Amino acid sequence: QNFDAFQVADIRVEGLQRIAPGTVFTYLPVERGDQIDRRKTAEAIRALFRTGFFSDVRLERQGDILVVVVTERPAINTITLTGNKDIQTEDLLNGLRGIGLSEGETFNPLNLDRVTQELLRQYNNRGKYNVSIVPTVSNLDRNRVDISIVIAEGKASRIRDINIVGNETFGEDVLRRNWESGTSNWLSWYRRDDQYSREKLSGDLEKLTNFYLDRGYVDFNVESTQVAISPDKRDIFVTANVAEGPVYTVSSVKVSGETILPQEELERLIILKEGDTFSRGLVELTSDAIIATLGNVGYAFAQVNPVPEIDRDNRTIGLNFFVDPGPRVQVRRIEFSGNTTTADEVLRREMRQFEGSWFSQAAIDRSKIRLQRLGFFDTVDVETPPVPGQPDMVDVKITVKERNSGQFTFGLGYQQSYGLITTLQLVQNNFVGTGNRFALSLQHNSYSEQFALSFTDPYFTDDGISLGFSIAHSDFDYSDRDANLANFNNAVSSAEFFSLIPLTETDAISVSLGIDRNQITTDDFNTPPMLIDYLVDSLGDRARYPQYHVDNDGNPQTDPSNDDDDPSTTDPLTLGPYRKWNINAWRLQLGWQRDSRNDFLMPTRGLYHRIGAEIVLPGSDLEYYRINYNFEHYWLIRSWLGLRTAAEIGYGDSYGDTRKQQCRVYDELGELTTEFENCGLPFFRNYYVGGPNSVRGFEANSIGPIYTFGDSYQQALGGSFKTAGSFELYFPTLFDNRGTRLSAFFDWGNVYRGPDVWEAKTLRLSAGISLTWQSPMGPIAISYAAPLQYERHDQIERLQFTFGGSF
Amino acid sequence: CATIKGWFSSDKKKALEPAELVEIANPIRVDAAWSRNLGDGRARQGLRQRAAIDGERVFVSNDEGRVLALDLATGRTLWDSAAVEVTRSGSRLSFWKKGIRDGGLSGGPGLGNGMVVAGGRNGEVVALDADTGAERWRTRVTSEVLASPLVTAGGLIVVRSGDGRVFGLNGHDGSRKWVFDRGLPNLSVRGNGAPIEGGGLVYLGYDDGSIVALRALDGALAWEQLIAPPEGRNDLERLADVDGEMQLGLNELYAVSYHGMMMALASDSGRPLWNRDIGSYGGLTLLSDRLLVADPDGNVWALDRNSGAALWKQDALARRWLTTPAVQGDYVVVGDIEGYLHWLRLSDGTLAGRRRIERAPILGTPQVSASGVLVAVTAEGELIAFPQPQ
Amino acid sequence: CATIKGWFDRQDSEPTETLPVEAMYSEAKSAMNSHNYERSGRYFQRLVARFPYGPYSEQSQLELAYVLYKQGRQEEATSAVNRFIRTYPTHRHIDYAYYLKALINFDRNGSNILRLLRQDMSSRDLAGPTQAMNDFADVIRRYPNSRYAPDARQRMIFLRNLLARHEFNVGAYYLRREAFVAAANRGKYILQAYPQSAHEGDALALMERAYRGLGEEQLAADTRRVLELNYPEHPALNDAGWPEKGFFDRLDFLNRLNPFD
Amino acid sequence: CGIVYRQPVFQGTLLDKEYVDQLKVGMTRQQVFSLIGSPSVADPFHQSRWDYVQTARRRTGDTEIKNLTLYFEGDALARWEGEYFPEADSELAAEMRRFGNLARDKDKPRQPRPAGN
Repeated sequence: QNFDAFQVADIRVEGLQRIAPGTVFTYLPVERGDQIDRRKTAEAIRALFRTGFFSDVRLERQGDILVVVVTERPAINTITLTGNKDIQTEDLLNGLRGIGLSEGETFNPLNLDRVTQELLRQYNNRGKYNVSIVPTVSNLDRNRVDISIVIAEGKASRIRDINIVGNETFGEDVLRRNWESGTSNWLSWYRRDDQYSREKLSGDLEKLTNFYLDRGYVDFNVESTQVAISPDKRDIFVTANVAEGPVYTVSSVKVSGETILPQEELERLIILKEGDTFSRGLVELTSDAIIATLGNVGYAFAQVNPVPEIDRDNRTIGLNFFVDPGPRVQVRRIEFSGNTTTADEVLRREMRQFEGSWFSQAAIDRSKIRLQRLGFFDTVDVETPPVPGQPDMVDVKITVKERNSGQFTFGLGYQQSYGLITTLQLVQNNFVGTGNRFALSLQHNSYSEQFALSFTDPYFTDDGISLGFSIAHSDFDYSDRDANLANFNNAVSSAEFFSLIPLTETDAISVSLGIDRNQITTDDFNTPPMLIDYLVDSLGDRARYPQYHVDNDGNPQTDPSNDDDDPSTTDPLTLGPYRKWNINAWRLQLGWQRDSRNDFLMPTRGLYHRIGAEIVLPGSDLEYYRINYNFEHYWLIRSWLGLRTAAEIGYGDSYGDTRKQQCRVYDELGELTTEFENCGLPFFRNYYVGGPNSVRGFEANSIGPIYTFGDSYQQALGGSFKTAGSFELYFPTLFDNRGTRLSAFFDWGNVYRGPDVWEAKTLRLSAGISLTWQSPMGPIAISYAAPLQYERHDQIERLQFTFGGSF
Repeated sequence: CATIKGWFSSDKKKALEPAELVEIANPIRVDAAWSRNLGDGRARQGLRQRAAIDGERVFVSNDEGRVLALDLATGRTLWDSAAVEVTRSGSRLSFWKKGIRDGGLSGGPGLGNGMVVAGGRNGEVVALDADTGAERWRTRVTSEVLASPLVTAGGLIVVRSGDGRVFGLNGHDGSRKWVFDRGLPNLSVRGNGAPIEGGGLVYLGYDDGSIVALRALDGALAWEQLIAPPEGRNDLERLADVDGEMQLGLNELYAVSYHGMMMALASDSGRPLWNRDIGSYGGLTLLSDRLLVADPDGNVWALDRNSGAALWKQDALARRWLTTPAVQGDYVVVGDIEGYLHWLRLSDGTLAGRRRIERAPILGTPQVSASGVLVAVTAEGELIAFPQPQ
Repeated sequence: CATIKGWFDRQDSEPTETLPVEAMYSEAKSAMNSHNYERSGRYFQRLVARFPYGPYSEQSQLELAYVLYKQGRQEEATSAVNRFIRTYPTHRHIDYAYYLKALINFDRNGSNILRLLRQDMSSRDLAGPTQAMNDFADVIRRYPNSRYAPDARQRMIFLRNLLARHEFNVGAYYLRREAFVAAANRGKYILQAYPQSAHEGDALALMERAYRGLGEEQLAADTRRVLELNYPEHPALNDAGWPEKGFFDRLDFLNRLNPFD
Repeated sequence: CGIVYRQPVFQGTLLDKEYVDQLKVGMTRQQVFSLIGSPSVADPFHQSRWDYVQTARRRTGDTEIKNLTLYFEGDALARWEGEYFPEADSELAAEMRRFGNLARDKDKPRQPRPAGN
């Protein structure tokens, strides 16, 4: 090894098995013809060791040939892990691969020690202190090794007791309310909150400090904490010694430094006033408000430093918010990433911040909300990194994680009230990434066939005016018992153009013009008489259709009484019970809506109002209008508890000739009263309430006035005045993926013949719980509800679910 | 096929179970004189609750923060006075969280100079009159008081608080005379050693495996000796607490650390005399000629006092997490994790008798009165007294 | 209880564990040629693990990377090719390894339905193409006269045009929204970042329209002169509406939908 | 028609009169930069000219354009001409507040300020 310097004529490598000589030469810092001395040899050896391929390297001299003698490290054949229950094998293998230990890699014994430390660290983080990890290396032929790691996880040590010493003013339960570490309780098997980890505890102590600082205890301090373990290493005991100190009040509040905006404008943002008890949370909120206000007009790097002047004697604290605006910044480029399907323009058109314009934090925040409301993305992350070399420029980098924003359900769906649905349904809100909504649906269930095709371009104009059209044909045979509806058949085909015109960021008006043609077939024996009378009164009588079927003499079936078995004579036809009415209508819809909800699928905050009028234009067969008002309000009561209140009110009536028409009047139970009245809303456009998407706990469309025919078979008639709504408590953070939501709800609602007969005690009430899940195949909702206030004859249905989305 | 065997408690699990109890040839008759219930005990706080006996009176604390004086013979309550208040609270909304109990008394009370001194979990130190239970004075230290306070002959009250500090309080009014402070490792075994006094010095065992001797007068550090150096790769392996009872001989001090080291030191200078590689989380009991100790594996040892040589070793109670041994007559008594009290013959350590108090572990050391009555307390708060077995 | 263990993973009796190296290699190769990439991947993987050195294992590591790339498993393919480059820096096919690494990024999000419906990939995530650009540049820098260098140059030209088209599309959008400074800067960015790209004329036209929008007649005129000099036949010169598309052109994405015309 | 919502479009930087008045002939480009920031348009074919263009398109009416052009000889400022929007920070702040700000994301650290200013 130790030879003095010499000129290297040639280099030879010995001991190579797997590694090619060329590899050694590339990493060896010595070339032929170099002068080599002690320093160079040491450097060469170090270089070869750094490659990690060799367990031993020696340089020798034979004449003036430099001989490099190496022994290769073995390659790893297989790695087997046994005994790990808490952490999956893949996660462990990924961890090992991270530190260079995977099949096929060269095996370096040093790594093995790092492996045991790494696995130990992973287990200690989970509170498993007495885990034992034994790695064994077994040599194989051809310089290979097998590694097997035996893990004995042992029991996790659980926190048995937490004691806070020195808390005079607040009880321990108040202080430890939203701590992550807790003592074992019956939920610990799931929430693992009784597993001790140092990070969790330090996070909790910070919460404790914030709790006191937010209530004026400026001098609060956690003096020391002790963690002790029981002799059998099973239980952990945590003690935190705190000194509360006195409560401070705010003595003076002012803003100083370069405020850009007039002083009093910023001072209006200060939440704390003189005399209030000090609260660091409010100070932070004030700083954030000032920073945001300056950030909205170009000062992206504004900093606000609340300088406290503490007067310990009379326990007051003066606050001077020192503003340092930094440079006025402009945005150079806006770049999107993660949009493998969605086109760049679909994202860029939602941006309220433009390139080449001064930076505005409000515009960027608004853009983030608008991107979230598209419903195409699971997450939208916004970064504003400074541009290197340009101190007054930033880029805006937005990373999105796309979700399948549509449904492609082909095959069977099942909705309780509609029975088995065979469906071909393609709904794509982000059709081929162009941001346009395309929906095609062919649906067949026990009492209806539906075909619908609709297409909408939300940005027909650059300013966001959307334009769309839809054509649909459906054939409802209400005679089927499941539908609980009045027994008649209605074939509707319609075509419609619609558009949404934005007025402000949140308000918009909607306009749509369409034509629909209803073909109603009634059955004189089964259809409730009031429906037939309505049609006759408002549209005039219709003849009954002859009934065709062949009798034994080959002629069309005649009345059995006058069938004379003689094929040459034509016998008079019997008339079936069916009569048909065709009603054409030009429909105009006008609506105003305000939508400030912060997410498309699972909003947690925001308001939604929509008031719309649907008018069938004069000149149509029946002239009527319907006015609907929808209301939804989301807000977060706690970080883990959200409330959704919703209400819907609808009223419809006829006008013009149809209204002048006089129709017979029936009372609640379907008895004919003798008087006449103007014919209100046509029955086939009545409102219905009840079912999985309206008042849960009742069968679909079954609430409201009914007509009972014969013994039990009852038909819901719907009504022209609808009031319904719901209060829903939901838990946004219970499940980690955003698409799932568990909620407890209280639904109410009913439909009436008119507002004059509305009574609170006839409202149907129900309460229950529901689980919604955004599956890749579309939304699935399961709910269980118990009716609280209902009539004897109501049809109760406690368990309800919808699959494949309602169209 | 380890999985299938794993379903029926594989042998690895059996290794941790307490050893089965073997029949005793002709067991001595042991029956209780009386027993009392003290509320739901200290199991949740992992504290070694024990009684304090002075002559014919037994002093204990219950889970409502009250100190009781009982008559040794009959168990009748002589007086019962409130020492610290306990707030039991659990907000109705979070029904899944058990009510959180804040405050309450911790280890056994200290006795001396006609006073009973109790330590609380919120750092309270309360002195009551031993005869009437009337409160003399009350003060507060910086952290929970786990070990029983020491009442020295000279009237000084020495209190060890949980954050590693030792307070010297004036016996008359509880005012603070001196404070000694020393750091702690970031993980230690639950509980602290009670301070003991001798020759003007106060001796304390610390959680980093060392013994500290302070001058009773001013709390100055007289000497300090490391019994078991904490070594190992992580906090768990470095546990070396000296939490158990230490014993003071003529001029030697005996102590044992959790980390498997027992040592005799010269009480004036701290010079080590002899040491043995036997550890314990409990403490030692000193007799005229021998020392008794129970190690974490459940073996009971009797060692020669001067050399540390083993006289006898009883391993029938393996893995039963035994308490510090107590001596009643010529028997050695230990409590275990399943609530049994075991009587072993002092001479050769053979099993003599056993009685089960209740299905809850016995953590605190059983106390024996001058008149030979043994008083033990279980972790669920059951107090029971056994007169001398014949 | 060995039998029970046997049921779950027939590890030992599997041919991949017992065949000699030559048979393993030929088996893997034939599977690859018949496009059964999953099976060939499995054989290559076990061959590399069982016979870590010798000529077969070097070749197999490279083929393994190719097979993973063909299966669309981008991350594993990239890590396999990186491991090959690190272990055999002087292998005679090392240029192919660098070329394969670039190919993997080139097709990163190519195989989905968008390609079938011929949507404009320049307006989707550009992380793959940008990385592929650097990798191909690496191939040309390291092995200028390698067999794969010409194809690498072609693909770089395609990528440069793709990235330039992205810039132009964004510039045109901002022009339509009358955000003239943004449009001008996007044009300038094309000239600086992608010289001689196919969209250089468009960039100049974009800047000219933007300056005109800003009322900067002098800048607009100078830019127009440069455009006329270099790209006399550029549509913007005579069609005032450029780059605006007519109403029906805006629906052109519809006719691009039918993959058959 | 006027009621349809037109998104406000702003371009260019906001200039403060106080700093623009401090422009002096002969200033280097770096001095001009540290006074009024970088120009919104620096045309590659006119190296000697910096244009501080500003446009603003509100809900109604068409786009207002103002441009302050600075001419350099080599690295020294020769002359400047044109006008710029007067300071209107308060109105802009009020307008922007209507967009509404999101609460600061607690665990994301606040933007570090780049060196150089």
